[in-house]
Amino acid sequence: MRLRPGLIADYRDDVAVFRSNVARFWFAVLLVAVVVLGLGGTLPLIPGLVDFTLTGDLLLIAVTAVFASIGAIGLNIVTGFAGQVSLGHAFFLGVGAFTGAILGGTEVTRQVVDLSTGQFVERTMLVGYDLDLIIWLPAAGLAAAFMGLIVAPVAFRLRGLYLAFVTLGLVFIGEHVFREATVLTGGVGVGRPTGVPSLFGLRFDEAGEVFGIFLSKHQKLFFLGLALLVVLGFVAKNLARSRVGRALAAIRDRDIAAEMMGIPLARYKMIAFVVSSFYAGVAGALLYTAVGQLEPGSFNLLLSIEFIAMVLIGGVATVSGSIMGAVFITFLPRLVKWLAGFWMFGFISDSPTGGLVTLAQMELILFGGLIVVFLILEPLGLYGIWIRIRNYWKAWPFSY
Amino acid sequence: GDDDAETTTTTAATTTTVAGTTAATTTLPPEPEVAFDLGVTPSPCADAVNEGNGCIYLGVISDLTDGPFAPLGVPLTQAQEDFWAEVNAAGGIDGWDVVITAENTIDAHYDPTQTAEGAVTLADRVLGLAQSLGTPQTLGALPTLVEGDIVAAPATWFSGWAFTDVDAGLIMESGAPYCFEAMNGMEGLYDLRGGTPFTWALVAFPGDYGGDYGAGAKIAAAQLGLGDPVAEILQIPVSFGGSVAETVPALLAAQPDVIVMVTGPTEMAQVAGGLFQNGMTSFQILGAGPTWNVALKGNADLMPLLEAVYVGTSPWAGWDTDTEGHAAMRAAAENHGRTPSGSYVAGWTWQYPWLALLTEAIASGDLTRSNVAAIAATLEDIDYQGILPTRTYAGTPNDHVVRSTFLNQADADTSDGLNPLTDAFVGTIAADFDLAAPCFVG
Amino acid sequence: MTQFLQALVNGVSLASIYALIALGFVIIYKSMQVLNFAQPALLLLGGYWVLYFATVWGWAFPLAIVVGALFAAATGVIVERTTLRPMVGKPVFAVAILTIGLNTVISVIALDLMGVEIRQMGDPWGFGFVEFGGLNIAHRQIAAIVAVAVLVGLLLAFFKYSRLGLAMRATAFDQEVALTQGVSVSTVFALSWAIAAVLAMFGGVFLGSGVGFERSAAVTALKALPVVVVGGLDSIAGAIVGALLVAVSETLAATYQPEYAPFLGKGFSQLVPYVVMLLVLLFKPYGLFGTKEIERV
Amino acid sequence: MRARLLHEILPAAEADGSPLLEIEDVHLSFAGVKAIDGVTLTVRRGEVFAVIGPNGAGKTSIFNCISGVYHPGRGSIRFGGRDIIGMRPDRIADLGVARTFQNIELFPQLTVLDNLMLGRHQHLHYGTPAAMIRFGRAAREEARNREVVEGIIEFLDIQQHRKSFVAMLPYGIQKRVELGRALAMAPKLLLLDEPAAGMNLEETEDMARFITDIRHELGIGILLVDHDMHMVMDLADTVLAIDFGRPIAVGTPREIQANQDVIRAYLGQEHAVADPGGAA
Amino acid sequence: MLALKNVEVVYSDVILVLRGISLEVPDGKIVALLGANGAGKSTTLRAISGLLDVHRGDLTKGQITLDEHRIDHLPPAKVVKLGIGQALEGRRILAELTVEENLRLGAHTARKTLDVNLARVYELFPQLKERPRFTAGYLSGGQQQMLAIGRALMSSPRFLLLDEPSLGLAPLLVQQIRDIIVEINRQGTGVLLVEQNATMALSIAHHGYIMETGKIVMDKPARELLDDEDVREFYLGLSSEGSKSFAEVKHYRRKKRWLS
Ligand SMILES: Nc1ncnc2c1ncn2[C@@H]1O[C@H](COP(=O)(O)OP(=O)(O)OP(=O)(O)O)[C@@H](O)[C@H]1O
Ligand SMILES: Nc1ncnc2c1ncn2[C@@H]1O[C@H](COP(=O)(O)OP(=O)(O)OP(=O)(O)O)[C@@H](O)[C@H]1O
Ligand SMILES: [Mg+2]
Ligand SMILES: [Mg+2]
Repeated sequence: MRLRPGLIADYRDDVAVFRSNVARFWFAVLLVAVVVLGLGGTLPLIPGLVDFTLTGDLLLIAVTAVFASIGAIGLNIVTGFAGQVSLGHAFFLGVGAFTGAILGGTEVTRQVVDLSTGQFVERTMLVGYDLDLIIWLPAAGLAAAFMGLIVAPVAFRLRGLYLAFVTLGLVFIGEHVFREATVLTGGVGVGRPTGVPSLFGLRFDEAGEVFGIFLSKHQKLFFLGLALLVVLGFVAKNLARSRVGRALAAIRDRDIAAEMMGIPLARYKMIAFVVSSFYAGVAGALLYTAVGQLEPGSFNLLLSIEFIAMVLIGGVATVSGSIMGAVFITFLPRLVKWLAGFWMFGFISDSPTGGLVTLAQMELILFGGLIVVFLILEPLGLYGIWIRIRNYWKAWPFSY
Repeated sequence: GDDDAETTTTTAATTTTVAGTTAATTTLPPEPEVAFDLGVTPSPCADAVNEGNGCIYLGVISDLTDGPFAPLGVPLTQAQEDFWAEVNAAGGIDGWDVVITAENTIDAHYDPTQTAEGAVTLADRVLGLAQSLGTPQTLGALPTLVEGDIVAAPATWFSGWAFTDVDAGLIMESGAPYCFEAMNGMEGLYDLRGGTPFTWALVAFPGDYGGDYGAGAKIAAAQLGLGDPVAEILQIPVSFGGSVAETVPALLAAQPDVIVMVTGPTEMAQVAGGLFQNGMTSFQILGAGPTWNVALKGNADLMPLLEAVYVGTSPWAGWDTDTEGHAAMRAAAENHGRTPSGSYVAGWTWQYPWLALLTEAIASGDLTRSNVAAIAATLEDIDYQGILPTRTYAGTPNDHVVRSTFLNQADADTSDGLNPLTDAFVGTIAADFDLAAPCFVG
Repeated sequence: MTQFLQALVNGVSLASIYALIALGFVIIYKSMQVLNFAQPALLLLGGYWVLYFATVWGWAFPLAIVVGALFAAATGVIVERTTLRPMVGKPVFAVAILTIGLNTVISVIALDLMGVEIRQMGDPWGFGFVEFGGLNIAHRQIAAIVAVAVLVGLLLAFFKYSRLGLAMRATAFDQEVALTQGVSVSTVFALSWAIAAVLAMFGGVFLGSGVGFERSAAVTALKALPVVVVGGLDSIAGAIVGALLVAVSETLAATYQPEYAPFLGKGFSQLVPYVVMLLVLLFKPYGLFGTKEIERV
Repeated sequence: MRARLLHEILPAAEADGSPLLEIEDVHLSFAGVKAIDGVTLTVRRGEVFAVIGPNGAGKTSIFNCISGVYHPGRGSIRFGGRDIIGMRPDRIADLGVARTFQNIELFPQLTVLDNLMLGRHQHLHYGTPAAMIRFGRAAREEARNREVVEGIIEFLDIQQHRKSFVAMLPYGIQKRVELGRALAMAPKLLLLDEPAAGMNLEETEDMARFITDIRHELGIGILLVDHDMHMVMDLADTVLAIDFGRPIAVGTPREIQANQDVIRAYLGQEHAVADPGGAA
Repeated sequence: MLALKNVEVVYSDVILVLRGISLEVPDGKIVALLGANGAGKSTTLRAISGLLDVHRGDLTKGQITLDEHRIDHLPPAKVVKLGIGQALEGRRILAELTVEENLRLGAHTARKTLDVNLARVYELFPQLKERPRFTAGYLSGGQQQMLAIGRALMSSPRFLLLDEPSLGLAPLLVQQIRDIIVEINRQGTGVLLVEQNATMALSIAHHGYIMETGKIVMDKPARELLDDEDVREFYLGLSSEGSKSFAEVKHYRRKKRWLS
């Protein structure tokens, strides 16, 4: 039987992630494009493409963006889908990051002076268990999810900004604990190396050949992140269009009415926090692997805010919006650097430190300014822009 | 051009060979034999002084806007820009100019993660780092540096840089490590106070800066018979959300004679101010090099009080000192409209090893990073134009580590706010200390 | 005992600074239901104006304060006009994030003006202190407490006797309704920003007096956040009570915790505001004096 | 005519007139205000029971007590024989109580379909892990329940609004969607709080028709509150009039319309003019 | 006189909601505006009071005048000052404020007459007078409606725009509100009354407009409307056979004449 494309024959198709071949086609195109971007200079077969691919620091940012996307999806689950504004995302990211670093990292010892003898003795500075990624990554997610489980009952009592503040308090408590537990975290201003991303012996933090293609460590991490993102993205999407997702949306929009539809508020708020924190934990554990270094102070209010900005600028309550937002915010400093280099900003001095405004200052101004301008011009976020573009092109090239 | 060369004779002196070939290199392309890979271009730098010279790019990772050492990071970085501008103005190094561009200057806010990220960002853009500020920060970036054979001059005096197993031979430190600076400081202060024992407190940043200096102070205190500190306070940088709110009451309660402050200038000023405001005046502060900043002398309320209590150590002499290097530095600062500061001296001084390294690498005909790194590990005869004694990186730490320190007093009448109390000296404790591992106290 | 009283005195003077900043948050929240994360930047810029007039131009300190307040108010109004006005009717969370962007921009400008070093405020108090029964009370602490008392009195009178107070609250709850009642929502917004900016300026002045003014003042400004939550986001009285509660707990913790509860870790006193906030919210979900959100079906 | 009747989509009850909801001497007050003051009533299967009374009389409060949002200070509420006082609202909903609200409480950012699917929440039997994977059970359950929802959409004649976000819909349609959402819960007892408020005549007629059909085809109990006397009197089997939370009269619509207390407190003398079908 | 001429309103730059509305409210008269849900009645009121901006709406054509002076595109605060008060659809009382605070807010532009007006409102609505300090959000629906109307009266408007004031009110109260509107009008205020309760509206209005999908389809003195066959069937529920029972409503209906 030949069906008219686009005709929905089954209710299942109606709620499918891709509702048409057009959508499927474009997703495939996007995925291939991203893979090509990541492969970079290693794909000599298509010489012309090399110029468009990511290398060097761009690739580093891309890796971060992919991992950040996972975290942003997590935040969108609790804040976008369930409407529980959380400023505590940095805390969950931190829990994941340090769990990953402890389980997947290496023990560090150091010679220190024993004052009584004047001799050097060895002391453990950092604990580490050298476990495989297959263990430490899920463990990082679970550790964060467990924290989410603990926080959820508190969140249940609070609304709006007051909830936001409790979660903000979490960030400060987290920072304090991270800062104090120096054998676990290295301490503030010092930090420790991240967990070693090694999956069954395949090292993602070292360059090497995979399936016959030589990949740099950042390329490897990029593809690892991409694979995880696709999986976790679909999981989130499934969740959103399930009874759970609808229940979360109901709680967000009208919690009292939701309860009278038979939705237990406490349980669902807990689910939202747990799932969201799991994503945060996974993202946190991976976020700094490309740089290789973690610092307790990184998991601060600013990081939480960056993630809120990702969700907001990307698009609230959408998975693809989360990704767009994460990519945008992660690339923004770089974009700003590039913008700042233009002649129009000629008043920026060539010297890194002198002049009316330095490059570093200009970067910050543009960063803040772009967020302001963006929110004024496009409150619906990148996802909103995307929908508008999509509606414009609708089904091309399958339009008929 | 010639006139300029005249006014910067001191710099030209270090690059006599370059000056001699200037005329020739301006018309000829750089030696084709010189091999290079990343961070080096045979084409001239943008806005090059010497159109015919090739270009060597150096990167900087510093604290420029809102970290605890931003007051130091800015003049430090400026000094390094100026250093190379002077070298280039004098014709460059044997056909090569050296630049630190705005693009290659990264503000890492004294954050190890951002420093590491900065290293990755710069990894395929520069030959090496003219500056990497902060000890834990530089340690965080080290894996990336090792991976890319990237040599760096640190803006830190960590004792670990003397060890090849710590720094992979890539870090070109200058001056005495914190550990020795603290030993000398304690010993010097002990002598200044007439050899009578005193009680002391330690206020230190977390990490190797605080740890290293603190270790030196403790080792010295043990040997001087001063005993343990009456208060030992880990001070989190104010810009990291730390506060002196606990430090001040703790010091008020402990009433130490001497407070060893291994912090940034802000924390030191706030602690001192807090103590004054609570009526505590009979104490002395022993500060490390980074604890002082020239801007403190502009505070008309605080400075008179500080003059009475503040003694600071430094690995080299201050702004107004009369050496060839200091004179060259002052001339450069004047050329570029910079104000005097201790940090400027430091930034300037740290570039001498790079000058020596580049000169030798160019002479060897190989500017690839691996070769540059190999030379750096055992570089010898580094001439500091009198700011420091000539030094080497070859041999064991005990062979080449520098142990001399200056002791200074806060003084509003000097250019950088510090007045030397001593010449360079090596105390007996520092002289005898066996540097078998990086200093750190358990 | 002296130690305890001293901690108490220090707590009260710290509270006066927190209260100034917290009131700025409250006023903007009252009119827009927005948390103004740009408050720290306004504090930096406001403090800078005073510092500039008092030290660079060498004006008398009171004159510097008055002109500084005018500049601060103007800054607040300009910011509101240019960036907040187009956001009328947009989701409050978007507006809150926008203020974060603003904070970045204004901070950079303020810091560029200030430079990275610690700067003298030009205040007349210096390190002077009075001794009082074994306690040392700094002149600047006394000044801060007095200034807060006066400013709070003025504000309370304003909300009580001017119809703008009610208009502000109405605007916060429902802008459309406020409009239909003839309230000029834009005047309300501009006014609240001007007031908040002036309060932030005073916060900056007292933070910067004595040791000097520098970037980390912005960090202190953020500590006013738990203060407003403890008091209730929209309560002026709450901001004062919250400030006292938070600041006194903080100074007491700073004095006693390292000795009596060292296991809580170093720098714990900095965490105390948030711990107090959590404890309060556990029992009072809308802070001590916050308006309860009305829910009815 | 409709292709399917409601009882082909939703489980129907035996309209045997047996008691479904029994409220006895319920009292509720808020900070001194007596919202409910000794209300007693029984709703039977297959019956439309109306509560009328002036604004602020406590009608909505009675609904809120039944749904578990308010907790009466005294009295008992039994549903299907079980005491439901103190139960959480979601548990009460699970027992088979569904309602609409005086001020529409739809989920504005969801589509009509999703709002109705939310009504099916308790009938979708799969957990969070299954939701994340979605293969198998979750997908099957979704499809099965979707069919029920489509049936209700058809019944309410809102097919063309299926995918619209409810916030964009006209008021009258929103009221209908809200009824649909309550229906989707397959309730045993339906609480309707002013279903015709703000509706024009045409829409009120539609609403009346839906209520009649639900009652006839499903045989469930319906508790109705509305100020449209014309509709209430036409649809209700029993009417309870309350004032200041106190019952003032109970009886058939005719009896109530003739009751002087009710006329004085609620209907007003003039109402007979505007409502010629009223009291004889 | 308040007049709209050929007013067109577009929401979000694309959704055309009013397609050339012309309407007049003479001083001291009650004008009823009837129409199905979504016809654009509330939009018409928003256009007058300057509230379109809030809803991303724009008046793209036509003009609104008050005594020959253009008032379209004026900010809402100005419109109120010129003497046009409005009670929004859905009550919109400020839930967190007290009853009296809500009323005081209504007097924002008329501070001098506050006491007089307050007394007048309390006289009109004794239920409000009983609890001036009650949190408005906990009032019952009908009490909230009284508060909303009362608040609009606090600015002593020349013209009062009422959007479905009878919504959710008990029959007795509908009668009271009706009387109150008449009373307000008698005191000299022109009223533009948007209503679903056509019986009530037409019983007191001097003139009536009927609106369908953004257009005025009929416009007659109220008395004539009451006699119109379509109006009787579709708005008043009075067909030629008299009123029918809701229990026996038909599933299909006669077409409205103006739609053909
Ligand atoms: N949560 C609450 N807090 C305080 N008072 C309340 C609350 N809920 C209701 N009330 C009061 O209880 C009384 C009854 O209110 P309810 O909403 O039940 O009236 P109603 O009969 O539904 O009126 P209407 O027909 O106007 O909707 C009112 O006086 C109202 O103010
Ligand atoms: N902000 C908006 N954006 C887009 N469309 C809108 C907006 N507000 C109203 N509409 C649409 O404009 C049309 C007219 O709406 P309006 O509220 O004026 O109708 P109404 O006649 O007052 O209806 P009701 O009787 O339901 O109040 C409706 O179809 C509505 O969906
Ligand atoms: Mg009700
Ligand atoms: Mg309307």
